[in-house]
Amino acid sequence: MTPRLTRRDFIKVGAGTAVATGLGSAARKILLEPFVRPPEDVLPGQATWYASTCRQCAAGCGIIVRVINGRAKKIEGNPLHPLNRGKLCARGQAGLQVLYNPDRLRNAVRQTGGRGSRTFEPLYWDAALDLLTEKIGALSDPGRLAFLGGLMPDHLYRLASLFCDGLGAPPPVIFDLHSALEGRATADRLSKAFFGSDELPVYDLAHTEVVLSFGANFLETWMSPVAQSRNYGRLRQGPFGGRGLLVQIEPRLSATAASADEWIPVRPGTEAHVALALGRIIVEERLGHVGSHRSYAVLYQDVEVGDMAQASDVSVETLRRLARVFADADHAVAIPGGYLAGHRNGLAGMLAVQALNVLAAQVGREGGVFLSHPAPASALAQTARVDTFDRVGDLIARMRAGEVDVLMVHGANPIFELPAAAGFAEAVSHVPFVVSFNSFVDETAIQADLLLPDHSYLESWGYQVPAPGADRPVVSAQQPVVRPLYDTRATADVLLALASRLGGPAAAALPWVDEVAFLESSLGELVSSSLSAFPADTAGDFWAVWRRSGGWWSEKEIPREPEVTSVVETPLRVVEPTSEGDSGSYPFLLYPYPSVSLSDGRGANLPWLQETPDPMTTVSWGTWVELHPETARSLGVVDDDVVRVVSPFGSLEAPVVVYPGIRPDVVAIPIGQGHVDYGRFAERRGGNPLALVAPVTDPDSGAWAWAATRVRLEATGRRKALARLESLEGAGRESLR
Amino acid sequence: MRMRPTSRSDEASGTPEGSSVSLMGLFDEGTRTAEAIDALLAAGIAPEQMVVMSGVPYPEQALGRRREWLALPYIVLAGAASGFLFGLFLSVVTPHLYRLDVGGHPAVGFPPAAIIVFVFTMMATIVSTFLGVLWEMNFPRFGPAPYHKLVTDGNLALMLECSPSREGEVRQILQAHNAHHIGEPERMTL
Amino acid sequence: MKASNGRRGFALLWPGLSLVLVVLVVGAALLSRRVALAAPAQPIAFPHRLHANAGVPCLFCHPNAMRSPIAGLPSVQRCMGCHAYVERGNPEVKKIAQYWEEEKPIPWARVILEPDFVYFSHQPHLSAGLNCETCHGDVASMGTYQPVARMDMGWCLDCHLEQPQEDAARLTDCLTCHR
Amino acid sequence: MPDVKASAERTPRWAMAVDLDRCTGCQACLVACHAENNVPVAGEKLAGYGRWMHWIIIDRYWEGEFPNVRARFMPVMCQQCGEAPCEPVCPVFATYHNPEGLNAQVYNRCIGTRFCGNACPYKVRTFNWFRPEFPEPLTEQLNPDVTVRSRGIMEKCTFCLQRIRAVEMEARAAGRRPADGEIQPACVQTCPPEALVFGDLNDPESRVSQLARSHRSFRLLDELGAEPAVIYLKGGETNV
Amino acid sequence: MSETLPTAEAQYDERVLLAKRKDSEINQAVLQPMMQTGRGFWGLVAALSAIVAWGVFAWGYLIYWGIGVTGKNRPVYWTLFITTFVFWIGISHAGTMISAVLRLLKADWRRPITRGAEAMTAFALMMAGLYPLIHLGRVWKFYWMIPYPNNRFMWPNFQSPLMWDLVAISTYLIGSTLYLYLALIPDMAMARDHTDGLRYRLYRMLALGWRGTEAEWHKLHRALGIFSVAIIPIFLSVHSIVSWDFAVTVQPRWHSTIFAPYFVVGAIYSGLAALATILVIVRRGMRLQEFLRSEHFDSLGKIVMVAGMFWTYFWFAGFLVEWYGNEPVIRELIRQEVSGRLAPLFYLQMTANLVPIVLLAFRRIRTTPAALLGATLLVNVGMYTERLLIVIGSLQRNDIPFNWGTYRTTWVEVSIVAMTFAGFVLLYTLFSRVVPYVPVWEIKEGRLRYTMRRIGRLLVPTAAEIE
Repeated sequence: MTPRLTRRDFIKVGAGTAVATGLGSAARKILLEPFVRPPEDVLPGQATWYASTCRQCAAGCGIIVRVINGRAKKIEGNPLHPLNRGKLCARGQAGLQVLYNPDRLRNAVRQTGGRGSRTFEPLYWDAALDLLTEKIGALSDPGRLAFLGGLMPDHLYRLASLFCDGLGAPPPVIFDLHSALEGRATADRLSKAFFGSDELPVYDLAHTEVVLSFGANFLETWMSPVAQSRNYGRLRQGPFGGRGLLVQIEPRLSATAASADEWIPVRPGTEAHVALALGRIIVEERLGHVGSHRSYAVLYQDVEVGDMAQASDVSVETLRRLARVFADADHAVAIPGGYLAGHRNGLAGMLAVQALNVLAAQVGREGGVFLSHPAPASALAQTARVDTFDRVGDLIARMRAGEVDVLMVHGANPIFELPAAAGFAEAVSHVPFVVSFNSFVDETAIQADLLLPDHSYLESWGYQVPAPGADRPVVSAQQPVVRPLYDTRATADVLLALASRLGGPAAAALPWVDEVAFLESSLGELVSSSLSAFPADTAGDFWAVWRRSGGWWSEKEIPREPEVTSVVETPLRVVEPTSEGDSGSYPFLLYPYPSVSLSDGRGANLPWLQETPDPMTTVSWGTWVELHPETARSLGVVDDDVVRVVSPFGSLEAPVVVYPGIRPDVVAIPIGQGHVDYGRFAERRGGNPLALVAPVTDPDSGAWAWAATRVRLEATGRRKALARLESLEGAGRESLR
Repeated sequence: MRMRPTSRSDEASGTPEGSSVSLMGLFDEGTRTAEAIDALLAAGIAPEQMVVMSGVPYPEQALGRRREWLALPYIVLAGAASGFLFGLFLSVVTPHLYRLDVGGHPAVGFPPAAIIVFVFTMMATIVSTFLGVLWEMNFPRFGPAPYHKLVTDGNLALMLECSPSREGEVRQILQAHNAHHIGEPERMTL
Repeated sequence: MKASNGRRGFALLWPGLSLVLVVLVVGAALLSRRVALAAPAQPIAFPHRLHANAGVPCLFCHPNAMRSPIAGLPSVQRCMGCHAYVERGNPEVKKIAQYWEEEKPIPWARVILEPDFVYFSHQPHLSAGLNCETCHGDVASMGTYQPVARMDMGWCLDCHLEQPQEDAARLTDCLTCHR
Repeated sequence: MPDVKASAERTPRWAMAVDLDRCTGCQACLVACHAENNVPVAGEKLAGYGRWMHWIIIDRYWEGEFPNVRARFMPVMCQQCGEAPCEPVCPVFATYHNPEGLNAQVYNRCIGTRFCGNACPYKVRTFNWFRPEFPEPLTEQLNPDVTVRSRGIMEKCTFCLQRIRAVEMEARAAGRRPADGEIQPACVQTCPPEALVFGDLNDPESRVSQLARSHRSFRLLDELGAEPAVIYLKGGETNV
Repeated sequence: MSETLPTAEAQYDERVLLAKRKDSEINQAVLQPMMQTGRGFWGLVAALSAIVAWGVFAWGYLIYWGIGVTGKNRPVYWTLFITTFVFWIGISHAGTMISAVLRLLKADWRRPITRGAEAMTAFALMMAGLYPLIHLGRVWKFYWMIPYPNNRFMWPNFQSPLMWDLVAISTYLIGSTLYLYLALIPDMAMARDHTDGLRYRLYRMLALGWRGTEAEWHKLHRALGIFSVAIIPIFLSVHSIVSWDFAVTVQPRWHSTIFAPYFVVGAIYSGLAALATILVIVRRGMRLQEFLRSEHFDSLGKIVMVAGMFWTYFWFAGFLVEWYGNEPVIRELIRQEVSGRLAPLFYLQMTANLVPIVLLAFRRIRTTPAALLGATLLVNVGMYTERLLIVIGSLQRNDIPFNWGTYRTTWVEVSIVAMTFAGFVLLYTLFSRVVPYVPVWEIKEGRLRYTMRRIGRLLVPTAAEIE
């Protein structure tokens, strides 16, 4: 493997076998087994640091992993990486437990007792590949093969696409709950519509003075939390003098809102109304920079401030104040967040918010909006894009219609991540043969006939073009930091092997002998790049540098200024939010949100993350229902009382957390728990609010409107004490003084 | 209880082996005993040749006996002193043997040192008193010794040594003060 | 009253008890020492003597001592480096050859084992100018290694306390070896 | 005999500054600490009964009523008090004040009276109620530089002593003193908004010293006079 | 035991009776109940032993699994163990109070009850001494608290109140045991002279060859004199030190200067009450009516009452200042006690501690065993509750509300606490069958110094002041 990244000496006692296992073990007889052939770069007892890329979420932060005696010991942020500059979030830190998880699938297995039987029979990889080859070869029509991907590394996505292409199968469908909650699909559309670009916008928090965040919990799980948190730090106490102002506009006080200077509890789904009202006020009152707005007056011709205030439950005074603050600032930015995309007026709403940046002339301006860089090489351009809920719906429909004979699932867990009402589970039963590449036996893998576990991300190769990107072009490198622990196999290699076995067009489309060869060819263009921060002359040098520094990126900052399209010449629409379930029998709106530690639930099998308290409620290891004190009182429940939350689509029971920071007409439940299969730490714990959510979409974008379901509450009279960090008697007081 | 007749006396007052007889008489109560003792003294029996055993503590004066000097107080003082020193060693010296700072306190603080020294002094006092008194009483001693079980039933036993020649005279004195069980003291293992 | 048998009873009791106590303590001490200095059986009767006399320096086979916490043991490759040619007939060497052919590591038994809560590194000690013999004894005269000192805290401190004042303060801090 | 006072001016006084204006309560520090220091996971039942083992926690405080409600975060770890109430009460010197001003906890000396836990006004000391559990192969993640604590002993934040020692050793080998910011405990290293700053209070130029002089700086329960080495910086104001 | 004690005249008769008794008769009266161990006795012993055995198992369980099997948590690091520890230390204070103080004061009514009191002290201390071990997280390392030269160059930290505890309690235990034994020697000799077989051999060993020569009596008296002087400062220091375990921390409510005297007074209160309880029971169980007479219960009851008043005074002095200072956390704690989750305990403590004071003001109650039993039992319920409030109640609150906690006990804790209670009774029961419960020689000595003098138509005992 590669030379060390940072030259530090590390101290350690005892050889590999003598890893500390408790005090007073001096009595144990211990064997010391030296290498038969010593590897060059391993010094027993010395730490070696390997650079790679975090795969715990889509952001693609750079990491370095501390390895001692061939075992990964600690993950830290890659200090050189332009995106996160050495910083890392809780989920990134917990990556080790993906690698060392006791419930990992350790070799290829076949589910013999039928789906869901959980009786697995180990398989040699050759046998497994033969089986799969035969199944695919036997397809009457390649169109009957479907590939469902989740959070895929870009290189694997490219490979999978090529594979499907070569076979003549439809391109992979990518669905990932975390991305859905971020509103990525809608954000893509927004970029397209607004800047005519495929890349996501980057909001320059570090250099701005005023941030209006419309339902963007950018300090927790939204887009690229680590990079955004770093910039938030600068916004607050940066080297740039003044302290930036952050206003959070959303119905529930998220951790981001808690860090904000002002929280505006807007009526759910009407965040955009606030944005529209602000715009209207700015153009009306000619606030801010002289002459910058007359041209935009057209945008707001349909907007009436009074109505907006009425609809959004935000007083006109507040709106005026905000408008003034926003317009008067030299640098100000409005962020259209993921929560907006969760409503059926998602795209319209996000347009309205983005329009504010145009209005205040903050596009392409320091402290305003920039665009992510596209992949710096054509071969890398094909990056994983999450598909809209509609396309997933199509796949489900095809499956149900029996038009799919072989389903390949990688990294996705639709049975857990899709609303139960979407009926994926039922649709799968119509698919004769299902292959799962997940390294854990999750709810979807349990429905597979063949399980071909991929390596954990610390054992595998790859590259990632971060989206949203950093302040410069970046391709992040992923490399094995330890030898694979088990008899797992990189899915890339599996696909390559399949292709060569299938022969024909597939083999032609995938000519590479193995994953590394594929990577080298994909990265070829970068070798000669003049931008590179780490110049390399030969492919060999490049490869070494690429692995040592954890990727390729440009030496200096290159902000990418977007071009605003003609969208700003057509009036913005005012779309009232609609929700499933009539407000009579379902008085509350359900607010599902990704858990800061478990994100969309993929972290639920990591004990560290389970033990990590939720920042706002300080609850760990469970699911809870957040109620406004009034709501709780009227329902006659207190903390830890179990309530039943019922929607037209299902119901869920969980203990109450009386939460001062939520609108009385909203009920919030964190997503992440409620796994049926996913290892000992996740199973039979809490509940999955997606069981309640309606499978409806935003007609404009086709994205899943996951925040548009109404529910009602029923007290059960039972109690279940949640594992809280804080003392309830303490009542959240800092001191008694 | 077993008797073991033996001629050796451990109450010996220096009179050579065989040249003296020891007599014991039991009295019902103190006054008669005191009178008997006076009579014997008058008859020229040396005080240290007489021993009185009782089941109840009679003040010496009650029987007209002299109080004897005790080393006990000095043993106790010595004990206390050594305890004091040991306490000092622990609380003042040991903290310097391996210096570790705690809570910004000095290595040796007065209050803790005072407590430790005090307690160890008291401990040594107590222990030395106990050992001291055992030592004074030659305890434990389980050998055969002249004794009579009636002592713990409220009788006073007067035991004395005299030359064989005077035995009769002494017996008379004892009887005169209606002592009973007069005779060679039983030597019983205690 | 100076009755002799009384004294005897008194004289025998306490000294008797204290004697028993002393015997116990000393016995325990000796036993623990023997346990601490016992050397386990090794898979190969490796004669340090011969190698040292042949002029092989310690660091040739234990090369990491200068740069790493643990001195390290020679890889089988390192052994075969010489024994592919030297002493091939020797039965013990044959064992090595066998491990080499089977690509198996040699299961040496650990002789010196510090408990897990003690953090020791060879590197600073060597760079402080100590040589191997200071702690490991005259290995050059041994067959398989026999420990010469029970490496307990007192043994470490004996040396650390002798350092110059400013270092001693650092070196006798508990956190130097305990984390 | 180690004399602490003698080399006082040469030895550092490790301290940490916590900028409450930057902290977002993201819990990265907490997980980083678990990973770096082999802090065991208690599980739901124990965690719910106040037996979690975190060395650093983020207190969350509510202010005001809806709709003007606010919440603030405050990371609390061992304050490494200069005059620690927990130290003198330990009967066996398992916890004491080390020359660098660290509040040392020597696990292998601890006998588990839990007196220090009662004496600590910040309640940042955690106790090993049971044997720590690391189901195979999670044992592989254990940091070999840090003792895995057995049942029945106290543990707490050490300012990542092993990381301090590592840098010191390297520096000493190179014949220099550790540079400011070169030593980073796991929490400081990972903190995304850079709310945590670690350094030497005895060096007036170090960042932490500068922050300590800020008008925003305060210490937790300062009135107790325990001289904490953790300096908090008030939120809601600018430095300049 | 609902019988009331005889009327005044009858009591005089009793006393006369005792005065008229021959020594041999007294011996028999005392030895007789020791000799007969009926089915009931063995049944009791069996039951107690069973409880103890169960407790020992619980302790083993605790050691094997770790302190987690108790109800402790953060921040409630000390719970029932320390509470009961303080309780037993408190109980242990009566013995010295009675025998040492009253011996010095030449209070003659002490004579028949001294031994019972001293035994109580010794056994209570033995029980208390277990807890510092039981509550250790790593009990197998307890010897690190013992100062002995070692290769680590390490000595215990004598600034720690736990070290003070260790030495003070062992001192007190040694002291009270030796004290008990020293005063026992003559009676051992007496027992030796009236028994044979196994008991004879035992008593012979314990009597150390006592014959009752003047010299022996003289030395014994001197030794006892020194003891009773020396042991009083010890018994004062012990409970003060126990109180400092709490007072030296900055824990709200614990950090108080009045704790030492407050604890000492509380200890005397509970100790004397416990003594009265035990005396009533033993008197009945061993038919010692002749020796433990109404005069004793009367005087004992009075002291308990006075101690109770002192306790009230100290409690109020502390409470007043806490209430007046109005420190936030303390305010919270007081709120918890007066109207919060601690209220039941608090009111139990107050009633159980104050009511007996009133009751004991009545001679009728003091001299009616059943009533006395009830009152004194109540006192100890109250005092135990007080310790619960001080140890567990206070720990649930601290300066940072985020860190407040609660506490639920477990079977392990309860079993171990039960073990010490059963163990105490067991030891005491066996003791009463092996050793003359009333100090025969002291009674005889008392008798010796008394004469019955007739004044008018009353027989009045008059004591002779001789030394």
